[in-house]
Amino acid sequence: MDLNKKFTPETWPDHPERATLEAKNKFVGFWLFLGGETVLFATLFATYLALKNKGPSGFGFSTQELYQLPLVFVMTMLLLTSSLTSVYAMYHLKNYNFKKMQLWLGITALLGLAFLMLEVYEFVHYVGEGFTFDNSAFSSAFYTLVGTHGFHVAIGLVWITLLIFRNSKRGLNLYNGTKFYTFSLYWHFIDVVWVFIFTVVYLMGVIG
Amino acid sequence: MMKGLKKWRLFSLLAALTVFLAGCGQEELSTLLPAGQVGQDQFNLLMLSSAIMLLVIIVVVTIYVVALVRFRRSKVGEDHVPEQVEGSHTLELVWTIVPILLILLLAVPTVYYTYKLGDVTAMGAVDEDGNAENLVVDVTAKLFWWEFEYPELGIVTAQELVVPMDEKVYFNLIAADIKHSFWIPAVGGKIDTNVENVNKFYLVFEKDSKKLKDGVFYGKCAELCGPSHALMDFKVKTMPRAEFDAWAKAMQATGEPSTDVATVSQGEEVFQQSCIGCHATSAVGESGAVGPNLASFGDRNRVAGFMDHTEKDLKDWIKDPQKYKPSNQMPEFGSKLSEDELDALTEYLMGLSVEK
Amino acid sequence: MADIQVYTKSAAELELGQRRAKSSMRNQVMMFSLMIFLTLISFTMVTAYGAGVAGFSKFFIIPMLMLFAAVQVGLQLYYFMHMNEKGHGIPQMFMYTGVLLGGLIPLTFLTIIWW
Amino acid sequence: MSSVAQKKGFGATLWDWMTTVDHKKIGILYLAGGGFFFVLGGIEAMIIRLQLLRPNSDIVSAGLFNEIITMHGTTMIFLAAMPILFGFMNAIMPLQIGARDVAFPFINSLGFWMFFFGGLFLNISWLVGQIPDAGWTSYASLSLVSEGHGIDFYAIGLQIAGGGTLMAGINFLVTIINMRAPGMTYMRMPLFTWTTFVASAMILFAFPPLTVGLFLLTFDRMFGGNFFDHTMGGNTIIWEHIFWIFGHPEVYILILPAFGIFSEIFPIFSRKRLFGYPAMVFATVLIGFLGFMVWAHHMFTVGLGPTANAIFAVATMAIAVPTGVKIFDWLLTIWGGSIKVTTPMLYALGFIPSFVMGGVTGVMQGAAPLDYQLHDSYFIVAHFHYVIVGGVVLGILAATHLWWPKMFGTMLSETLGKVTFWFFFIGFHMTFLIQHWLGFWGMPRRVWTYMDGQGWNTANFISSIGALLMAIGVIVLVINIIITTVKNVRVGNDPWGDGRTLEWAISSPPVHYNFAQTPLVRGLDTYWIEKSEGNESGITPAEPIQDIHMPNGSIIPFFMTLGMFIAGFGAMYRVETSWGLSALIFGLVLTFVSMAVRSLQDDLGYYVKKDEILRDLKRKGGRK
Repeated sequence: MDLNKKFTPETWPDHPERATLEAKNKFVGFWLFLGGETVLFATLFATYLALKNKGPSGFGFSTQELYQLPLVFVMTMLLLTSSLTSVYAMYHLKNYNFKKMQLWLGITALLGLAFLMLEVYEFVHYVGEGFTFDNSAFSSAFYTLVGTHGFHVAIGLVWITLLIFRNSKRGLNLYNGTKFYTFSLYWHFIDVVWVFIFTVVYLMGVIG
Repeated sequence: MMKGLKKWRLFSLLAALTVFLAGCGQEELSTLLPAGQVGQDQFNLLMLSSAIMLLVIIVVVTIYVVALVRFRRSKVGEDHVPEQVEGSHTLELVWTIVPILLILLLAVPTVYYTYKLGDVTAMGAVDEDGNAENLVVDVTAKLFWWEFEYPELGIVTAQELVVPMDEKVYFNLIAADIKHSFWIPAVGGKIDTNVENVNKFYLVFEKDSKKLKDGVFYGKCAELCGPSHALMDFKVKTMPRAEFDAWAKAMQATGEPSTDVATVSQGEEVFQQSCIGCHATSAVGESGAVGPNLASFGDRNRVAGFMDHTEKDLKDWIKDPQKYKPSNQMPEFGSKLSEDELDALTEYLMGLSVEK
Repeated sequence: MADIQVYTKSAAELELGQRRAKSSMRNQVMMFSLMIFLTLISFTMVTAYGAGVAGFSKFFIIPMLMLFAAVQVGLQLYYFMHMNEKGHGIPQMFMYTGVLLGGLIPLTFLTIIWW
Repeated sequence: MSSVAQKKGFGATLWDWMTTVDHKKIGILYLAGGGFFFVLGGIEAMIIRLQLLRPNSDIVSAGLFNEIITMHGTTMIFLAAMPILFGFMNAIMPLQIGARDVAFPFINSLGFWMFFFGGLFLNISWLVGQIPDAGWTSYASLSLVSEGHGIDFYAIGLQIAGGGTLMAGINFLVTIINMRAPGMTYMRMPLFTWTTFVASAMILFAFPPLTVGLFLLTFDRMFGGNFFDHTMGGNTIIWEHIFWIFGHPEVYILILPAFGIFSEIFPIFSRKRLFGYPAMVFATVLIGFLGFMVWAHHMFTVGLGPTANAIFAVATMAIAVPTGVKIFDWLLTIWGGSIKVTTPMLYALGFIPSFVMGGVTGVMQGAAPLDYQLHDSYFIVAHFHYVIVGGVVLGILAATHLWWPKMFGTMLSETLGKVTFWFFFIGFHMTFLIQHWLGFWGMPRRVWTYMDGQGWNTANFISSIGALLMAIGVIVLVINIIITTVKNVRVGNDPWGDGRTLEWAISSPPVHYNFAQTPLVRGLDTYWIEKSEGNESGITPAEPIQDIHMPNGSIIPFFMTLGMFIAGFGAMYRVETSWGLSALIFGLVLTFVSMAVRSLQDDLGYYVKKDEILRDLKRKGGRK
């Protein structure tokens, strides 16, 4: 069987992400990976919570003074929206509408990029205030937790860009269908992590 | 004949006892010969758990041996195909429930002792006059030596912990540099000395250390802390309360300046020039010195915690501490002090005593 | 591995499939609005707390924030990531185990790491 | 490959092994790599026991001793025990479930190379002369002040190897979930497959915390982080928690597959179905789950407070229950059977008393107040060697003898095998039994030497002699392997005569596509069922003979890992050398380019044609 075989909306399976054994493997494997990622982020959250506001004697930064909610709000909206756009992309994947899927994925990537730029801006801003990675346990934990999330976003951007360009001429098939689908799982998972970051780190940080 | 048999009996009994006692290790550092209530509690738990576990082992080994003897292929025949038994719910239930009961039997005293031994609420208790009811010792673990401060008494000592008998002695423990663990095997279990927080626990000493081989209990560092982790020993002297009070008084007296200036020996002079920067000879004060307090050095059982307490070993130590205790913080004096000066210094140090 | 059975849907089946996809898509958009709404409330509560509005105490807001976060995560997982659909038993099992362990770690870090 | 008979040049053979994605070959690679590190760790162990043979000994210096114990522990756990078990999982598990390969052949290969390069990275520290010296646990206060790059080698090396382990874990899980032959329900899976499944699930959840912990350690040591530096607000207890959140499940990741191996051996050599199969499965899952709930029992003396200690003490004891169920199920399996004492069976029989001993001392340490005495004493050393050597290593040696014919097509000598066993078994008990008492007598672990006059001399002497016997046993095994390989007497499908699971139904070693036709599984112990019903071929096929899709080999995993390896050195030396930064960049670029190449190319695999399969079948003389 040729995995690059062309389909029509009529022959396109209902669950392209699970239509072949390879696809099923990828699908299940990726979910398992996300299960592991949950524990990875939980450990980072735990470390952050244990080290929140801890620094050397005379340490002058606290979560209440540091964090800026408006910026975080904009970032949250960007990432949440990108989650919806990726849902649209998957909707078109299901309907075998390659062009529209690519379009929505492109929008997703752009939103992700905007989010990442804001995060970089945020970090640069904090560093400018003297809140550097090496000045306290708190800063180390903050940058590591939020930075790991940011790193995941960056990886996602590279991933989706490669996928979009690689497949632009090939169209949808059962070989790359799962790839798009697992990307969308990954992207939603990043959003899940962000929900906890804005809640536990930023909102609860501001409350103190 | 009868007499001979009796003698033989006595002899075998003694032999058995010796073997048993040897199996218990040495009195000054064996957990099997507990010298205090904490160690005794832990020993009782050891006996209880060992008994339960021995029972399990016996059951398993019995089934195992019988099966091995009865069901060998050489016995049951080369072509015998046994019945393919699937299992048995009853049996499964039995060997689930019985272990649960055994575990409960162990879990109850475990939880009880965990809370009992972790109870340090009486630590800060004071009587009507505002005096502390219990002795509290602040232990600071440093790179390969131990500092003991008695905040109520205002004295500091090192390497040899001196405690009164038959009362709860409370400890505040912390590490100054790297994590260590404070362990006096014969008296009770250990507790870590962390770098970032003070741990608290208590021990009870019920055996007079004078009756021991070296006159001291052995203390150990139980947490890997660098090259000389193995050599980070300390010693414990236990004594009746009255003797302890006398000792404390004598220690407090070391703080009084020497009245007779003329008697300053050559050794003391050397000490003032080379050693005073890190070591104190007065026990009065607070913890936090760079090197161990030497006020009671002459009374000690070991040099540097593990070397024989002789002038020769002391001199060897001063000359090249790194050779004997790698990575410790003391500089070498072999090239800085002459042989004469060393003699005088060791004589002086050996004379620092509060007990003699 | 073996060949994929290519099944050609009839026009009616195709239409049914598309209708289903569409309705599920509508559903997801609704879930999205709910998520945005929860986020807005969360941020508003915290802003209100910061402004000292009466009635917004820490002990009210923090549980609410956690609850909203949990709901949002549930929506993401079940609707956006399709964990509500068939064939997701294994993902569910492993995600729940991950969440359980993932919850345990912060809990212990908050209780038995002391200063 | 299909036409094994062709002679290949050295270069071609090497290339073949470097690019292979065949699970059986990767299994052999794991076995070879793990075996190499096992010998390395064994040599380190011998030096440790030599140093402790007599009091006041200074055969090795204090610093070097700490380096040796650190490397011994790290090597044995991460680079010997786990990879060797992975070797068996790889080689055997897909056969047991009737699969033609694992779910992700490419990732399988990547996992192996990451383990291998990670191990290499760690051990290159010996050549550089900067060796990890803070124990395999690397507790933070000590590991932060350790000079040189020793701990960096530890952190980066384990990071790479750990990544490989995580991939292997996910791969095994998906293989078992998706690729079971028709009829192979979960409750018909052989126990070794089940334990592989549970151990892999534990890897999935235990290794991410390790990844985080190692990153934090790396940040603290190399990039100015402050997670564990208490003067900057950090906390060393975080490291201890993270390490043991990983470290305790890790112990079960090691022991469960060993349980699985023994659960295969007892039925085979008792000619009897495993007693209480569902209970065994349930106990395995329960042990796996509880394994995550008890990590703080490694930290009873840290000062967590009585409540935490009590909770974790009781949870720890609870693990004894499912473990006990397993022990009794094994006993009842041999009870009423027809016991043939072959070498694998000898190991299995030796395992029961040894492991029970290690298990009960574990419960004793679970009693927190008692553990205040036992913790970090030689009792602990005795305990964990009883479970790891008495459980895992005996399991590995048993599996080596059991599955050697399946993997290599030739039997290890039974006589030499038994010689190995007796040397190893007696040596093992001699080494470690007495160490329980050393612990009681107040000897702390990880001591470089001990003073005379503490009553420890004789016991340490006995212990060291025991270690020598173990070493002799291993040497005999190596000789056995060499002789067997040279003689190369070929064996049939089921060399033990009483095989019960699917792997014994196909040729030894299996053809590269494993099963000419995917088997239909009709119950637990399929092959036994087929045999007892008189089916000569041992398999009821579930499909006609047809083209088989197989994955392509690839060199990319090798280069991907090589990139990480180089980047690791670059990261370590980026400040003090001129080449460091460029090595870091080069390594990362190599890795990312390899990844990009992989994701951009179409790797659709190839087909083994029907005629080729028929030809193979004919050459083997039918399906037998």
